[in-house]
Amino acid sequence: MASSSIFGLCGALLIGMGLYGFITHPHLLRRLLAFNVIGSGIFLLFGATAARLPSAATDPVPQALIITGIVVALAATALGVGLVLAYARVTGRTTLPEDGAPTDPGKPPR
Amino acid sequence: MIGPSGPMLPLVALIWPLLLGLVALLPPVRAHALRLLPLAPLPAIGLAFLGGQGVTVVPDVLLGVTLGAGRPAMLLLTLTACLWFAAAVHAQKSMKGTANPAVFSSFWCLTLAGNLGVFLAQDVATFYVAFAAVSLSAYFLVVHEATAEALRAGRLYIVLALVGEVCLLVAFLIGASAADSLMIGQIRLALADAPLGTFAVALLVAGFGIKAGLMPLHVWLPLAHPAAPTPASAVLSGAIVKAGIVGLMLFLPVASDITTIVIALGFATAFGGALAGLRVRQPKAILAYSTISQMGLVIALVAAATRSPGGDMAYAAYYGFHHGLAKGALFLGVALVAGSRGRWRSGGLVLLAAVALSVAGAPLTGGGLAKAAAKTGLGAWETFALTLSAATTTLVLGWFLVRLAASPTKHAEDDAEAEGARHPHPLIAGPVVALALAAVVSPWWLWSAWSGLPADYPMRLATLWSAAWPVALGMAAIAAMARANWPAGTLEAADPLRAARAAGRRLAPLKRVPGSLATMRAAIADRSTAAVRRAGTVAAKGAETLEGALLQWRISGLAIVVSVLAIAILAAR
Amino acid sequence: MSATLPILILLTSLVPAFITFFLPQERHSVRNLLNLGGAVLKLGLIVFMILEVVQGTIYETRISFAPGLYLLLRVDALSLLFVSLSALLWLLTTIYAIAYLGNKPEMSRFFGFFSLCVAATTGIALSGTLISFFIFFELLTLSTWPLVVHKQNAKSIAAGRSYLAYALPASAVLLIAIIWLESSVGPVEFATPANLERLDDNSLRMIFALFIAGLGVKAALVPLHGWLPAAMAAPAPVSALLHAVAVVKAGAFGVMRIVLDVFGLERMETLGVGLPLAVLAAFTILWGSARALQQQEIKKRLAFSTVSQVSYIVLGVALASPFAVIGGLVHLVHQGLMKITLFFCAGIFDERAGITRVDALDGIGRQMPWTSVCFSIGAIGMVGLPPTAGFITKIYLGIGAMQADAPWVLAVLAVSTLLNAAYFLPLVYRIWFGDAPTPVPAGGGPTERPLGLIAPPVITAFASIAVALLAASSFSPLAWATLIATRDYLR
Amino acid sequence: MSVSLAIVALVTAPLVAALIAVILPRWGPWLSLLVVAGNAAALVVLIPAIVSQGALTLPIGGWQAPLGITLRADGMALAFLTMAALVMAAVLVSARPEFGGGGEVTETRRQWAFWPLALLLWSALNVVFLSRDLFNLYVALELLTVSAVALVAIDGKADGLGAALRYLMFALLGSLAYLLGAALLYAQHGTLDIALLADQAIGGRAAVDMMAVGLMTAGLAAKTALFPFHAWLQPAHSGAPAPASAMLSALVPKASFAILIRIWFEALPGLATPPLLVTLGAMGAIAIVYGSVLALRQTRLKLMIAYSTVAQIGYLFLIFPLAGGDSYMQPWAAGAWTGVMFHALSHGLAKASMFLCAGLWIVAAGSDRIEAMRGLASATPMIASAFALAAVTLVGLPPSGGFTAKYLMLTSAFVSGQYVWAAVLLIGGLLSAAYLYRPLAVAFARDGDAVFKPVPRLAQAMPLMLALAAILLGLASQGPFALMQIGRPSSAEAGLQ
Repeated sequence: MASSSIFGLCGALLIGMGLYGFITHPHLLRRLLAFNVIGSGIFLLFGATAARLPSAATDPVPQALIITGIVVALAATALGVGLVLAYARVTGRTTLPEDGAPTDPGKPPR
Repeated sequence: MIGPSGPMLPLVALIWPLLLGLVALLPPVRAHALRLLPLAPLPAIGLAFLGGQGVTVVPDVLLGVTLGAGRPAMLLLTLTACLWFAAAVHAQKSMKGTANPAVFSSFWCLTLAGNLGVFLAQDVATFYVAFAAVSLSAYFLVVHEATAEALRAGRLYIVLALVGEVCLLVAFLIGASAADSLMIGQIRLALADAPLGTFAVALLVAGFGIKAGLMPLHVWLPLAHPAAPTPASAVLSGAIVKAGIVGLMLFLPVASDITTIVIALGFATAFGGALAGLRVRQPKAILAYSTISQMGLVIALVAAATRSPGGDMAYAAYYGFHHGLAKGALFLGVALVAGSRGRWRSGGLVLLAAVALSVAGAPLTGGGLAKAAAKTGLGAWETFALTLSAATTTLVLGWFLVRLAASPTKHAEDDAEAEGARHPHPLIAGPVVALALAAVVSPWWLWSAWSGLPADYPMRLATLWSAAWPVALGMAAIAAMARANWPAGTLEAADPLRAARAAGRRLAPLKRVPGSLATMRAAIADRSTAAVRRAGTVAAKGAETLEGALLQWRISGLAIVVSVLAIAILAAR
Repeated sequence: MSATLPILILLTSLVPAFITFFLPQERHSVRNLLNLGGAVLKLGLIVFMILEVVQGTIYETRISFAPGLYLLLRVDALSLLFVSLSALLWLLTTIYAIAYLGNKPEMSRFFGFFSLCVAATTGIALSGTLISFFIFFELLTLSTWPLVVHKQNAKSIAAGRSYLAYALPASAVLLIAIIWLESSVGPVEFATPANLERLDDNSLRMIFALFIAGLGVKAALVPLHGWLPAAMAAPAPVSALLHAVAVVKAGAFGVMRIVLDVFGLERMETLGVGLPLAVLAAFTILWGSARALQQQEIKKRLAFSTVSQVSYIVLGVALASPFAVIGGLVHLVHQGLMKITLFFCAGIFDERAGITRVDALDGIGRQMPWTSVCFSIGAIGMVGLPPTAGFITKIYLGIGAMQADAPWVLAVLAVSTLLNAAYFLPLVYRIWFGDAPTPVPAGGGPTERPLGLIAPPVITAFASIAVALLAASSFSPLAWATLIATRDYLR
Repeated sequence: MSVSLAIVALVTAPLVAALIAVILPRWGPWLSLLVVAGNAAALVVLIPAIVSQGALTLPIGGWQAPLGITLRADGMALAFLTMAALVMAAVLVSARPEFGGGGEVTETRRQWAFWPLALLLWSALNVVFLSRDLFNLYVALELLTVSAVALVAIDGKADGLGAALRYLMFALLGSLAYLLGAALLYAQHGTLDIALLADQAIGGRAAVDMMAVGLMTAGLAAKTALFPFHAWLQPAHSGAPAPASAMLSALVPKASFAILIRIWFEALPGLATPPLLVTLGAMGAIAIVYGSVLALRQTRLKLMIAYSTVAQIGYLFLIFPLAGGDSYMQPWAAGAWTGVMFHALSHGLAKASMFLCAGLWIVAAGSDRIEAMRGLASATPMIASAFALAAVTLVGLPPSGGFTAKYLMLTSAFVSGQYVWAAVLLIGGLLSAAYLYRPLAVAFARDGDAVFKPVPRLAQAMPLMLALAAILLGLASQGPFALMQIGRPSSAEAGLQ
């Protein structure tokens, strides 16, 4: 098995795990974390594509793209965390109301 | 624009009254508008006596107006113009001080124009317009006094007049399309074998029959004629009914399928009308019934003349001419008798009796001449019927004279004046006398030109006998009835609608039908809107439920993931 | 010149419309001047155009939207008939509206949409393609709504809703019809016959039915007429506009265009759709009359009368025989003149004497003679009695019916005449012979002034008699209709 | 050269201005005006250039694809850029009273944040419309999402924050799906440039490609708020302040939709299959009916307008089954494609106008319940006209851009025999008339006696300008029509099959 395949499979695994968490967890922070897990999986997969050329040389483009992507994901995560914090501050909740699970047990609602 | 062509006098005869009608409405004229009335028929009288040969065409007006009168129509036109003039003179006195003289005068002129128009029209559009003018604006003459019974009579009149208009319109349309022309002559020819031709003829008979009082369409006539002011009654009964007659003369096609029926109806009307007249007591109503009866005869004469291609309308016109003058004299005479006392009153009654005899067709009178001439165009039993009708006419007119003699002297406005007012005003008496004389005498003058019979024919014994015995029979009947203290005449005024009213009462539940239909319609509409609304609500509720579900990230997120696969799979197919 | 004149005619109402929107309420003299000026100018241009068209000039303007989707303004005889009618009546209605509404609020909005409405009508008349027709048709729908709801009370808002509820689905149906047709035969211009062979007969029948359904709402064909009586909540000048000049007429005009120019009389015959349309029109005539008989409000009665009368136009073209087509065409003008007279008068009765119901008319004739005379003339015309315009129509339709071998139409005409008489003549009777309930205070009776209020109905009433009296002259609507029919459609 | 400069300016000017506005908050309003002017100037330069020379390609920094990033200004891009510029101009001007500070109150966070966010959003939008590189598009889309989400949350209230978070979830998942799709495409083809991809993918129907399009389409559909992924839209659009709502509703969905068009019609047209096209169309159709029905049920103005957006987005997806359905009988090629573009443009203008109207009315009436608008038409005639004209466009009545769109789409539907879509178009139009009628009728009623806050005329003029632009799009559709044909992909004419 080529290393690129291992990278690819790991990436896919990460994406799957992250996706499961992203969709099933009502807790917003967990969702953000799951988002990052998916993101890591995609970047891993992307990285693996660098090896797709038949020659030994690796493709430099994916690296550049991954770095950019990480920055973008970071920005999105930052916004998300900020929103989650503000939301928790205002409502005392860490989940969206329609997603069922009540408030975070650690913090009484205000 | 193409200017009119042909002789101008017929055109002037029509436009002049219309102009006067408009002038009557001008504010300075309004109060004295009645004074204009005698002027209105003058050009028509001129036309009648100067004679208008040739055809006048005014291509721009209506659908192209064509004017001209055949010989019978011209005779009736003469009668009409003279009668309107006499009535107008009469109105100067008898209608003095009436309310709304301007409106009355205006419609008087309009009716006159229409009345003249029906005799002159050669194309169907003009005829229809003229007929509508005479028919509908006469309504205002009927209701002029605005009393309750006048208005009631007017309502019945207008309803039947409209029904008549519609019948005529449909018949004209059938005829015009069959003839592919608007000319009356061609329509008449085309009607003989047009599709729906017989139906059209039936409609024509109905439409004109309503106007002329053909039974059973006569119901309006004994109500409307007496309700109008006396001069208007005179023209209604003497001239306006002739519009129906002239219509039949112009349109009734030769050898139609229903000619015999029309003749039979005519004679039935002649006898029925006269006998029905015995039931009422009001003199003007009795006269109206007499008009119905006489018009029945004329219609029979007209229909008889269409049996064969060579038939001549001259007898009908001749008869109608006499009747118009005589009936005008009788109606105007009612006011004369009612307005005078003593010997003036007796004189009036005698004069009217003479006219009545003439109408009945007593020997050597104008009416006798007319009847004698008419008989030449008829078959055997028709001749007998015509002869016999003189008896019923004598009877009904005798009854009229009796009732008139018994009527109280009406002199309300002059009571304050001196006793010298017992003699009637010349403007009242003049027209009556003139018309009476004309009725009795003028048929002699026209005899050889219109009857086509030798000049001594009226003096022949057979003629005299056939004219005399029915009149004698009628007089005998009068005598008998007078002895029996007049068993007739239980009704003060005519009441031809009793049956209709009873039927109306019986059919009253039908009145609720439109209402219940409307309710039903509304209920259906409500129910269907409600159903639609319910369906909408259900759909919206469903959508809202779905919306609540989709709001849950678990469902929506899964949907996105699933759709990724779905799109990939679909793209792979 | 020949390319700009149609545009100019359109602009004579569009420009006043847009300026009026931005005029402050109190600038009424400017507003009146603007609107009257526009109307007079338009009439002048149309007269000029008629003279030129008689000499053979062809007016055609194209404004392209997308390739193949263009606005074509083209003047032909039929459009001239409609446009001159609407221009004349617009002028009168404007005069009337200025006098009627006086200084009420929201006048700028009112007159703005009023002018827009007329611009749309002009556009409809001048449209040379189906799509141009549709665009103006919709513009008309939209610009009429603010007029219908002008009073802004619950009743008029409901009327406006019902108007749109009928008009918008109808426009959807119309659009389907247009697009279905054009997607197969290409853009349809009225001047050139469409190549209908590309569609099979059943599709064509469907398309025809869709066209009639789409236009039938505006033409108030039963059962699509429900909006019209409701729209009576609008002020009288609007009703006059709706019933006589713009909306209803646009529908009828549309039916004419479809029958005469898109399908053609022969095609309609081979498809066998003329008879169903004629039956529908006939049914509408009778139904409208029967419903009018039940109404106790004057304007409602008039509205149902419109339902009935407009279908004469449809009936005429549906019968497709020469006289019937002429009758239908000429009734476009005749109905306009007579109906607008009635609405003008009903408006005066309402505004000056507060009369809205039939039984309140008793004896008004003496107090308001001019209005009453005009109303009576209009009513007699509607019945179709001579010497008013109505009877010319009836003669032509009747002969046309016989030509088309449809004698049942005569029965329809007869019954309709009687029904018309039954619901109109009692009004006339009440006006002149009814007992006025209360004695009128001396000098304090209702007034028929200012002149702007009474002159328009007098003019239209006079005109509705004049067009009948001079029907055979070469300048009458009848002559024009005959010219249109014989030259363009009855080959 | 000036043309390249103009293209670059379209992208960078708002970006730079956003950065400055972060540092110098007071300058925000003025900078935005400057950007509006700059943008307008750039478009004035670009449009004639494109019309005379055809579509322009600009490799950034001279680096050619596949290594470099290509910007390409074609007709569609310019049409969208122009629409965005108009909407942004109106939004930025209308936002001044609310977010301009003006010195009378102390500056709040929301006033500080609004201008950079709006400018960022604009910059990202312009990039999306111009870029031809899938990864570059991803970055721009993310930037767009981040600024849009932040705008939703700008008030810092519970509802807004919740809506923003919900939006964020959809957007993140959508972005990730898109990114994964892009990665897969790169693995298969070794390039992310659309033109190169199109060259490579001709004839190929690799499984990876299908997975990639699946991912990208689903992700973008979620961001466009296509039914059934629209749940985030209504709280987000109705919860944001009116100017933000206008941008969110009018512009943001168009960005992801534009990328969808680029992918399907330019990069990988060969992958479309009839069932897929019908499915996408059906989702659009359901969105139309579903959104309209829900809009009918709303009693609050902004909610209703937001649902209207759900419905109107559905029309955009009818492009998939309809494109290419034009016949020889019609003189235009790509009628349906152009029709949908017209719809996107006119919806953008009209919806922005409507949200601005709603914002002003809510301020005037003090409530966003439709019933509270009773009598507002007399008090604010310009807003009422703007709302009415916008409604005319959305319903698709002539003479508006919406009508041109509908006409083109309907004709295609009929010509290609796809009557179902025609029915959907018409039903959608009628339903939109039904829900848009209610606020208008209420505003026109006079029987209320409420007292309204006065609205400045300039603020009233902005939505009117937008609505008039939407009408003008129909009245003068010849120009935009011709413009959009420049650089049009051939698949727009032939259809996706």
